[in-house]
Amino acid sequence: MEKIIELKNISKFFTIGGGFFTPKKTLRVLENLNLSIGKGEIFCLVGESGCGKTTTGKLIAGLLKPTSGEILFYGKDIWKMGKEEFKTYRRSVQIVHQDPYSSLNPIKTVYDILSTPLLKHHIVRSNGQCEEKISELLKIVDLTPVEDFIYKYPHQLSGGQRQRVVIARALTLNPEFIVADEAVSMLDVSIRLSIIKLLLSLKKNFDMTFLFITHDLAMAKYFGWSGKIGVMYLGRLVEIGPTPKVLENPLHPYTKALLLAVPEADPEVTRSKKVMELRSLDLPSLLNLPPGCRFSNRCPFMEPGRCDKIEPNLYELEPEHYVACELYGEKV
Amino acid sequence: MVRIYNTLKRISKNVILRRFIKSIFTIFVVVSLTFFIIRLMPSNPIQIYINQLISQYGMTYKEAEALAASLFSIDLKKPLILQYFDFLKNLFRGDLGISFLSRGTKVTSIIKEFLPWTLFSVGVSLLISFTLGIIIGMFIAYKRGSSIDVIITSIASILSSIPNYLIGIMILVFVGVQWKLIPIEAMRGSLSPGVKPGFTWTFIKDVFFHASMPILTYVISTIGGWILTMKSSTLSTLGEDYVMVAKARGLKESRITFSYVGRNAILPLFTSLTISLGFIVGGSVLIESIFVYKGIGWVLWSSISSRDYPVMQGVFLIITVSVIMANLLADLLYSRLDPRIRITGGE
Amino acid sequence: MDKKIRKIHLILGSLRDTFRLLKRNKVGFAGFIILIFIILMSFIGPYIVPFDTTSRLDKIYVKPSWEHPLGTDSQGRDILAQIVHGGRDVLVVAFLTGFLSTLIAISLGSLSAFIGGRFDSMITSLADIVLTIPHFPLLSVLAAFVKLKNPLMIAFILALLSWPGLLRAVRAQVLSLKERDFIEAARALDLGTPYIVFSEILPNMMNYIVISFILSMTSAVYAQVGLILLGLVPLATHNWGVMINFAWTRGAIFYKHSIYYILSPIFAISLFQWSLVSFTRSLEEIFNPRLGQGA
Amino acid sequence: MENILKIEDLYIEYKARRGLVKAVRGVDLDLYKGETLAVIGESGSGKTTLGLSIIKLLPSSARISQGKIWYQGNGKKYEIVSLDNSRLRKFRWKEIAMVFQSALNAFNPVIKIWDHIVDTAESHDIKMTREELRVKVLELLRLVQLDPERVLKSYPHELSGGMRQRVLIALALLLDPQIIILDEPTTALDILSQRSILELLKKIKEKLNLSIILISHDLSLAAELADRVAVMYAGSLVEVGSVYDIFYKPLHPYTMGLIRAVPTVTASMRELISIPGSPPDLINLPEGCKFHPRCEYKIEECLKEEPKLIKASYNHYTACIRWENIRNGKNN
Repeated sequence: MEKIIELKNISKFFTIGGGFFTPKKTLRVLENLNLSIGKGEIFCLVGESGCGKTTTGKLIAGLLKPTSGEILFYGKDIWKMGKEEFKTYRRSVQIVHQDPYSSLNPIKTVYDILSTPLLKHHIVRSNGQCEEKISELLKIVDLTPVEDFIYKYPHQLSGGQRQRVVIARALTLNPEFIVADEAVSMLDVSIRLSIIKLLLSLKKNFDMTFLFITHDLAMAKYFGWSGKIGVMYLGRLVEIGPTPKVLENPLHPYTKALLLAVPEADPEVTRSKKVMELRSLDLPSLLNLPPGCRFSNRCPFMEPGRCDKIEPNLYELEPEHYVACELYGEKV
Repeated sequence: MVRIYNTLKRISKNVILRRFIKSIFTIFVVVSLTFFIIRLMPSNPIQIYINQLISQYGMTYKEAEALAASLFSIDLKKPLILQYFDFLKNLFRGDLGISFLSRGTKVTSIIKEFLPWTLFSVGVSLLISFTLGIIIGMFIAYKRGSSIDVIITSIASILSSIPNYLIGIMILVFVGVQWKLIPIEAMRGSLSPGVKPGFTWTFIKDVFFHASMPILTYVISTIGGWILTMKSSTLSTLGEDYVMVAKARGLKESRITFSYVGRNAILPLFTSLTISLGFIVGGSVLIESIFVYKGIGWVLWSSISSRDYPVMQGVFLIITVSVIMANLLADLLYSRLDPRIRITGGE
Repeated sequence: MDKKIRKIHLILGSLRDTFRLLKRNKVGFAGFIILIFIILMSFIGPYIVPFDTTSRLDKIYVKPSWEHPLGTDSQGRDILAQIVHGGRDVLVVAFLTGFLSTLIAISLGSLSAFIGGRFDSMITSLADIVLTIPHFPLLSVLAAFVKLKNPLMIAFILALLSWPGLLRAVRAQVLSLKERDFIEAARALDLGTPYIVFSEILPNMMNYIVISFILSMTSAVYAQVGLILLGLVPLATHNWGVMINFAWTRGAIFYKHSIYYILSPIFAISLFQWSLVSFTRSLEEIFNPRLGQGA
Repeated sequence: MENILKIEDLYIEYKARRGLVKAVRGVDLDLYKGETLAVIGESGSGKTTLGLSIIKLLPSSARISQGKIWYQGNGKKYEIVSLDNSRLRKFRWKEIAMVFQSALNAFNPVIKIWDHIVDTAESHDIKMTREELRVKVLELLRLVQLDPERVLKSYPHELSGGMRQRVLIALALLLDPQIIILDEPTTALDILSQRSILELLKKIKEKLNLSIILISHDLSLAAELADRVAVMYAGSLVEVGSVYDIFYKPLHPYTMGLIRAVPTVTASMRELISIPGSPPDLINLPEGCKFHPRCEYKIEECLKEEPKLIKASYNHYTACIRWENIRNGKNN
């Protein structure tokens, strides 16, 4: 499979403060991230809030510049690209945000929102063509009859409808890659699935590649069953592998803890779970990370002198299934 | 190097110290600004004064220049930047120069004589209008939508939009002239002749007698603003989750009103307090001139009208410094009241 | 073609909506009407109501009558005519100040928010300092050095002092809008910075800008009339401030029959200030319905 | 079974700019002693309004237009809707405590946690010395796995979201109430913190024999904790039954749709079916059954009259006239 996006040793640090009268602090949001996404693949990035998954999404979409490392788009570093090349990349990668309320400009109609990129990038030549293209897009995202939606303002639409407009907007430039950042988590339960199905149909019909960022393991499983999953914890990838392997045979203690912790919409299944006892309930702050493995201060399998000393390496235990845990060090 | 860095780091961690340094910096900027305005303006006052001395008293240029230099405590022959350093040095020693008009009077002694009256009248009125405004504002927030709320809100919004000096003139015109309820002529000045300062009933009565109209003006012109700000702040606090949870916890109404709503609703008013302070003190130039209440604002006006530049410069500086200091005080008070600021420094 | 018409209809519709919302707040609507009235009176009024500047010693301080609805002044001149003719200067300076300070605040504020870092802390520190210096004393000291001859100059100096408040608001707004997802989406769609600034960010700040514009007009009126009152601005023309200054310096305040002469400009200025303030309050309510009383 | 709370034919309306929002319409519901009842619904279903009405803490724009709420516990019997303010105040927290969704803002930011405890105790004239109160609080804080000494000295902003939620639960237990209402107790939390809260709630349930009302949009929470489940749609209850009946034998098309639309993690991969359409506008509700525009079982009769809850089997009620077809899996 051709690799569409590749991240090599990506780190992203943020500094806060640093005014004339405020102290400077460094937040190590991402450190040493390596991953690659093949064309037409679905890659799910799961983890809890603050683990750096949204930052990863923004880095891949070219909205943030990494502190160090390379982001390759078809093998080329995007931050070393020429102007034209960068433009092609930028248009090929689009982003769908979590909050359908803040991702549409409240003072623009659906028509304005969709026509601006179409006209600006000369995807359509005339106003008539533009209207045609917009109806086509609205039909793809199931906002029909088109006349009912095209001149509406965002506040006149429901959450699910807005998210469909957001998706239609992402499709205006015929992208190859969509970063879906918690794209359904703010929607009502009865709406979520229909948006997920819409995204799946895009993959099927347009051979679209997805980075699906979510904290909802069940959604990741449903959406990304055919693809890969990456589990993040405090700015590091702790486990990567094909979705069925990771979810059915988790290797990293954190992944295991997550899977055992997540409540499920099935009384018998959820009540028969044996929950993993963690050594600490609280997530450490990014300003004060534990040494060695970042999960070491909570991990019940922690081996003193090893886990809290060495940065874990990434081990490939099964083909394509990697884990960053020193406890597997001997097995390889 | 490392030690300096560590010291700086410690300083920057301490909010109060940080605010203090910021105030000092602001004062420094204002001082420099004042110096350069006076020295660099197209109509340089020192030059004007020298010309004036030459034409009025027939002095030679040298004599006039020497006299002017001594009044400003500045050696005019030095380059500008050295003059600036001298000026700073003198300032640090508490020397602000000598008045043009009443020769021999030090600017510092003028400030000493007039500043207390302004601080007193402004302070008292701020205390009155802030307290009353908070109480009334909170009261109408609780009664929102009722007719009393509508009436008070309208009055407050009218009062807050009329310039304070117009309120002063109206008081003068109606209470003093048209209805003759007060002896405005006798109320001029800051103290009646013959009254000796001291902790006596006569003195206190006389002080309030003279300050009453400026205070009344300040209170009327600022109370509307406090009422409206407190009302909206209370309304938004009433919508906070912790107030709802407090009700769910079955807390007594009085406890919720004072500790939960009141205390949190007042916090944002401290930001307005700092702005309001500058505004009132600045407005004292107008109000004191209207009532001929002899405070620092009146001195500023009369020094401007008579082009008494050293006094003008000194008084402007002292007004600014008092406002900055008062701001610092309000900031410190605020950080005492809000634990979020006290500990983390607002991050 | 059809689309253009539809667009115009949409704009008209939203204007109508705004007007309807404005009408709902009675006080705000009254403010709006009075504001329009004062503007019309000051700019068109002088062509309708003549102002006879010749002294009429037989008509000093005449009480209001049909001929002189507000009476006459110390030289027997009609007060109403002076009110009608005396607004334009005040309004022009207020408007210019509002315009200039908004211009400064928007450009510096958005630059500050976009560039960030040292530039941002410099601008915000500067704004803090300008905000702490008491304006009126500074203005009066400045007036001692600079002859404030024309309205543009007064407006310029007033604007130099009144931008920091709006700058803070603009900066905060741009910072928060910059982080909004729709801005990020526009960047991902490669719509270009000028488009993002002028078409996505600025229109969303219009309400702040309008409100701050009007509020800086009120502070301009305050400072301008205050300076005139203290005689720190050369009194070339007849305006409301000059009328008050005359009343004060020439002792009319202490003369019982001059009450109409004093009260007329006071009333005109207060009414103007009040109409500005209550108009902005109702605008705030329209722009941010949560501020309104109850849903 | 013994009734501790009985809601009878409850109607609640909100005044809004656009018109009257019918938030709760004709709800009949019982809470038995010692049970955990989950009220499940999407945003705008009226579940939170229902929860607030139980302690009569509705916003000023809301009005209980009809209905009664009977409370019977501690040997006392009240009708809550008609309680006057002073008795209501003493009733709240002492008899029924509520843990709110936004625990992040549940505490007064300018006073310490200990002062919150003292406030609560003093307002209810608890006959305890400060020392006795302290002993009791220390025990409660240990129960919720917090470091009591540190927490009591802290200001709210010094605690993490999960910690605040645990403090609020401890505070809810302070006066030994008979009922605890939990409104989305874990929405804002990470999976691992969420799990610790769930375990905590299970422990409390076991230990203290409390009656719990759990309000949530999350089916998995109900599956995890509830004995019985009540499903709300557009302001009224559409189905009430034991947790197993609801999850394994749903008799209302909406419940069934929800369960078919929610993915699980550990159970085997299955095809999910989404519910078409979006929730109705509460100001302009459709005629007849409020779910009919989205319902696959809809017949003409559904448009005429809104069905009431019908007893389908022991302890299992549904508001659908076609429940028998649903049970038999026939749709014709």
